[in-house]
Amino acid sequence: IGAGAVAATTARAAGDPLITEPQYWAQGLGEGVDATPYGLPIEYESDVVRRNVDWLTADTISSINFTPIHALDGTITPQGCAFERHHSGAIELTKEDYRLMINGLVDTPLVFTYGDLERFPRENHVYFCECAANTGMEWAGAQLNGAQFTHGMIHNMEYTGVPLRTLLEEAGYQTTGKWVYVEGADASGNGRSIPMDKALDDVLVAFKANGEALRMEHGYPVRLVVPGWEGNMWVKWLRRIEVADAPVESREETSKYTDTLANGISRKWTWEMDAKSVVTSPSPQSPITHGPGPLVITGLAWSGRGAIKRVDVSKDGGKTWETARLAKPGERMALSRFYLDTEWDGTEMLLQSRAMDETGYVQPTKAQLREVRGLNSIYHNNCIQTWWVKPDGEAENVEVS
Amino acid sequence: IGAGAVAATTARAAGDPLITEPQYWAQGLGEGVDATPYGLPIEYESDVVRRNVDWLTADTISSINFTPIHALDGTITPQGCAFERHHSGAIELTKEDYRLMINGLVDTPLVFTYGDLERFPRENHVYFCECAANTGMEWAGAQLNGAQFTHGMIHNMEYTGVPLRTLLEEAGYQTTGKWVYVEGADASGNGRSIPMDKALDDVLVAFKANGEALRMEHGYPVRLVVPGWEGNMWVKWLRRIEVADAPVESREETSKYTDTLANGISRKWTWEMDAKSVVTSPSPQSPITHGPGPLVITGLAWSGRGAIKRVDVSKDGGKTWETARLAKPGERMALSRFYLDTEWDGTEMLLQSRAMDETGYVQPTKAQLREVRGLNSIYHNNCIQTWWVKPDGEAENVEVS
Amino acid sequence: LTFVSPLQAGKLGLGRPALPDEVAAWDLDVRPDGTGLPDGSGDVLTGEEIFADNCAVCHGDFAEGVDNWPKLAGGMGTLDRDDPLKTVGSYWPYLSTTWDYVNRSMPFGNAQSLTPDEVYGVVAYILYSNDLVDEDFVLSRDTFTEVHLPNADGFIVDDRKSAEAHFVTDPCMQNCKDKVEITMRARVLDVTPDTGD
Amino acid sequence: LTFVSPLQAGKLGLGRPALPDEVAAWDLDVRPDGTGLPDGSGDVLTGEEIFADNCAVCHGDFAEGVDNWPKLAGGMGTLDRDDPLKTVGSYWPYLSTTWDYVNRSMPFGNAQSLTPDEVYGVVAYILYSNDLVDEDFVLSRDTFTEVHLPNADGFIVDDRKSAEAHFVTDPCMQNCKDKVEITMRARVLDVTPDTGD
Ligand code: HEC
Ligand code: HEC
Ligand SMILES: [Ca+2]
Ligand SMILES: [Ca+2]
Ligand SMILES: [Ca+2]
Ligand SMILES: [Ca+2]
Ligand SMILES: [Ca+2]
Ligand SMILES: [Ca+2]
Ligand SMILES: [Co+2]
Ligand SMILES: [Co+2]
Repeated sequence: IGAGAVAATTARAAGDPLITEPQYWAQGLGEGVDATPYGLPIEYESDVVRRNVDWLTADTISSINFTPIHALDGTITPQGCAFERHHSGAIELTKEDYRLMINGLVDTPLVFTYGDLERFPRENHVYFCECAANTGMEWAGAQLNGAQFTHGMIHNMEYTGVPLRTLLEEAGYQTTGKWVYVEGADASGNGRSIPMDKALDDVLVAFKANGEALRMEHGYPVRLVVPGWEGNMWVKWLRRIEVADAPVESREETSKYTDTLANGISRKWTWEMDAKSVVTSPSPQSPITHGPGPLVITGLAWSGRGAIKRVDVSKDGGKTWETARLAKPGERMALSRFYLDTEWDGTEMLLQSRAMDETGYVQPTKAQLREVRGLNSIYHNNCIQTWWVKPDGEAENVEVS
Repeated sequence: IGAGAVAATTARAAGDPLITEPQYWAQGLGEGVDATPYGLPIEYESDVVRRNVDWLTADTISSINFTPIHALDGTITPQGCAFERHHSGAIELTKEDYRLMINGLVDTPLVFTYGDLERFPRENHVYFCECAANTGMEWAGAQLNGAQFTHGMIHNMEYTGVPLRTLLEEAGYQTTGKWVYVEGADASGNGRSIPMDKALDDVLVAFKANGEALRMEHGYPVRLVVPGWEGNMWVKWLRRIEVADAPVESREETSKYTDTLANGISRKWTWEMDAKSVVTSPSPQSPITHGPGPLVITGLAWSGRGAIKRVDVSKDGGKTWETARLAKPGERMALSRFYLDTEWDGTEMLLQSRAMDETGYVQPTKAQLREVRGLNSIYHNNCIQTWWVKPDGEAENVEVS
Repeated sequence: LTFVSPLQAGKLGLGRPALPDEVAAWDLDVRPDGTGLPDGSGDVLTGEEIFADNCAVCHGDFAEGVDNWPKLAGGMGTLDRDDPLKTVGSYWPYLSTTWDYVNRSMPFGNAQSLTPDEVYGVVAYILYSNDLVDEDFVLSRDTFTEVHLPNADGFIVDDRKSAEAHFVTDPCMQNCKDKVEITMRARVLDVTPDTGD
Repeated sequence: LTFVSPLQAGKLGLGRPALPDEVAAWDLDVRPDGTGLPDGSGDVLTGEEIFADNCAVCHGDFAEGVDNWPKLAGGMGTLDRDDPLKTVGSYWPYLSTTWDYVNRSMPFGNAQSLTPDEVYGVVAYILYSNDLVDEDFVLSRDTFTEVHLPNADGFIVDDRKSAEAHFVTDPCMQNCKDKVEITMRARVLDVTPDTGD
């Protein structure tokens, strides 16, 4: 806490010196317009960064980091702090060296350069991208202490790209083609099989995010956008699309991204991300720093099956619920921001949020999820999260009965 | 042009080596997830930056730079390359040192800390911010050669903030208060008078843009957002709001930001930004790099009076027009992206775009504007812009009869 | 001192009352009728000296401007010509604006370093440089209202809604002109900075 | 060679036809029925050597894993227990996946450096490490279809729509439970990295 904050609360009759005394920033000169051709956040925001958890993976090359959602507001995620997941590291691939092949059950197998892609009609859409393993640590119980770590494998951007359908039509996809297999140019060869219905529906071959080129770590120059479906399918550095009559059953859709139930049987092809929400503030990394009185409780909600319709918030661990305010009507496969403008009495809270999407699906409790899926699913944990907010405003990740 | 691009067009029967030979990025390892806690664009995009024009101002501290709109797509402007305008440089002001005062015709003059602001109910809105001097050089004729320079004093972000109305109500504004005077904490003391109707309507006291904290150069920690109105009113480092019965007639609303007509009389209080559009690609900095055939013409349109309803594009300097496709229905006081998916015959074009907003206002030609306003208005130049695209794909800023 | 919470119906009770000294420190703006002017005074010759020491390096000894830095004097009668020169004398409607701006924002790089007397003097000198007062003029709250700037009546309130009502129209789509010719080229002018591509 | 433009009705004629060698270079995926497997073969003992040289540093001499790096063998019978161990032997439904993944993505840091024969051998060795083949087993396109992995029938297609149909509901708003108790705390576990605030 700076001297100013102390002065503000103990201001003498003479007034707060930050007001009564001229400050250097109100007299001298700041930075010129040539100082930062491409700017970064101010130094005081240096804690609002992606973070990884060392012990989660064997190394940082095949690993993840987390979006600092506890410190963000609104719905757009800046590319600079949007989570990363690589299986072989983030690669540097120039537009000049970029090639995209379409082969398989098509009339003419084609090769596109990057420049070719920019000549097809483009679309713009805001979509969330959530890793299927987001909140995965919570299967075993409350573990990591912060919304960034429990729910930060998500971001939400405005994409510009060409519908996959357009490219498939250009190559002349054949009616025997029931699947497309999509694959990246990095050494992980990350490949996933997508049913043709989805491929022809809303999948984008994207080259811009939030107005500018994709960042290296998000697949520059071209990535796939698969609205509402698990992030692993959003293949980065996209290099090949094969139209096929059956799925490949690649490593990323058998060994990984399959969900083992309590009886040892595993679900496969669990593509859609279930409706989910989390309170981002207050939360362990965003404690209440003021006393009792007005408090804004806020968080994010999303669903891979369509638009968010409603979010409820509980302060007592799920005994009673209040419906929060959505900043805007929910949009399909995009993050919704919710607010509960409330009065805090200074006593402890067990904060929860519960999302409902346009299909009527209601985000389940941990107990409800475990009842169906057991503890070993790893992926698709969309449970209701609980933050225990204490009288001093600090919050902790807990599990409740 | 990389070796790859050449190989692609001259590919031998053996195939493009970028495909037939394994590349290092497809074998080795890329960057890990701890490499960039806060990321920047990839090095190959290093030309997509803000730029200033040295000779425009006496120094870079009281000056402007321009958003690289020629290289962006979609509608969101990343903070890192969103134009800057300062009158005394971009200042570093911590949240701890931040104070906001409301005084004047209010029941209780108040002082807020940054933390106080976060306790009021928040809203989220996407709005464009355009400097009134954007395109100002064009009054005298085609000058700067690039959309970045002619139209780049604009950005479009998702803001999170508290309605100014809420703060005015908190202080108990009095009915004798017909204006609010808003002022920044930097040494320029940039202050503007805003009529109470607007202040109570949609003005925001914002602290986040595109999800994260405002950047230093955009007013960290708090700026005013005045939807649809000239950027100079969007006071940065906002420190004071005075409710008054009359405008201050400050330097920024008398000496500057007034528009001198041909007869020497000047318009004042020209707050709203007129409907406007520009083709961002092709354009001088974004030439056509492919030959004849499919071509995407794209650009931005906006209006300070509401939503964009329609954008027309002409290829022949305004003889004939085609209606472009809007990527989404226009939203009030936000940028719209338009596309014309067309076929280029390889001959020269005189490209223009023409916006229409929900009030029925149609973006005028340069001649139409000059007829009313003369050549000396400096501000509010919303003329139709012409790019002369030549057979080699290069484009130039020109003026046509 | 204890702060009284301003909580009332419909209010959240956030923030704290601003203290009189705090309001005084920040509420510095001066209005056309002189509201906001502090006590004090300054004459042209004292002002000239202060100007020479603090302002002339950018604005010139006679407020005529140096290089690209703003000119504060001259330009009378240029507003309806090509490239009007807009200065305190030729363009500004209210003297309050000069006083307020100099007081709060100048000198550039060391704003708010002048005393009220010094500001009165400097503003008197700017008036003098514009031939608007004699060299024995003393500016104070009292003499302030005697000064009327030449272009005070040179402003109208935004009339775009009426003067540009014809921009609300059903635009032409076909055969809108007979021929189109290029009348001006940016490349010929060649003032664009090189962007390295 | 001249490229024929694929322009047809409704097509833009962009891109160029992919050449056979190009498709061959990138179309490497192998399907459960063996489609995509190249010529070649490899036996367990040769595979063991290649594995020792290229894989064991991370995956262990017996494919049992080193530290946090993936274990490729073992775990049979653990899928319905706490912390199942999922390996090629215990979990993977199709042998094609192993062949394909090793061929395209391993060794980590030097992918696509093995010849088809070497991949056949390494995969044979992984099968052997999982007690799924004898030490004289030779893997080739022919023997490929003889191998059935134990958990081949361990998968069902996503049944959330039916199995979790009860999540579509009208949720409780008041008196939803009698009491609430904290049953687990992250701070007690204390595995969160310090974030410096
Ligand atoms: C330098 C370490 C390293 C070396 C050497 C290495 N691997 Fe791996 N292996 C990994 C990592 C890391 C992964 C997980 C990659 C991921 O998921 O992103 C992996 C994954 C695998 C998997 C999939 C495991 C699963 O459960 O999904 C197989 C099979 C495999 N490796 C086989 C091999 C073979 C065969 C070799 C040698 C030819 C080899 N590896 C060499 C690090 C290594
Ligand atoms: C180091 C250079 C510098 C010095 C010294 C300086 N100024 Fe300025 N002055 C500027 C600049 C730059 C501006 C324009 C600021 C802007 O618009 O952002 C300006 C603007 C002004 C203006 C408004 C001009 C207009 O047309 O709007 C006045 C009046 C003025 N200065 C008076 C003064 C006085 C009086 C002093 C000394 C007490 C002074 N200046 C010292 C650089 C300087
Ligand atoms: Ca610093
Ligand atoms: Ca590099
Ligand atoms: Ca005042
Ligand atoms: Ca030049
Ligand atoms: Ca294939
Ligand atoms: Ca710890
Ligand atoms: Co899944
Ligand atoms: Co204006």
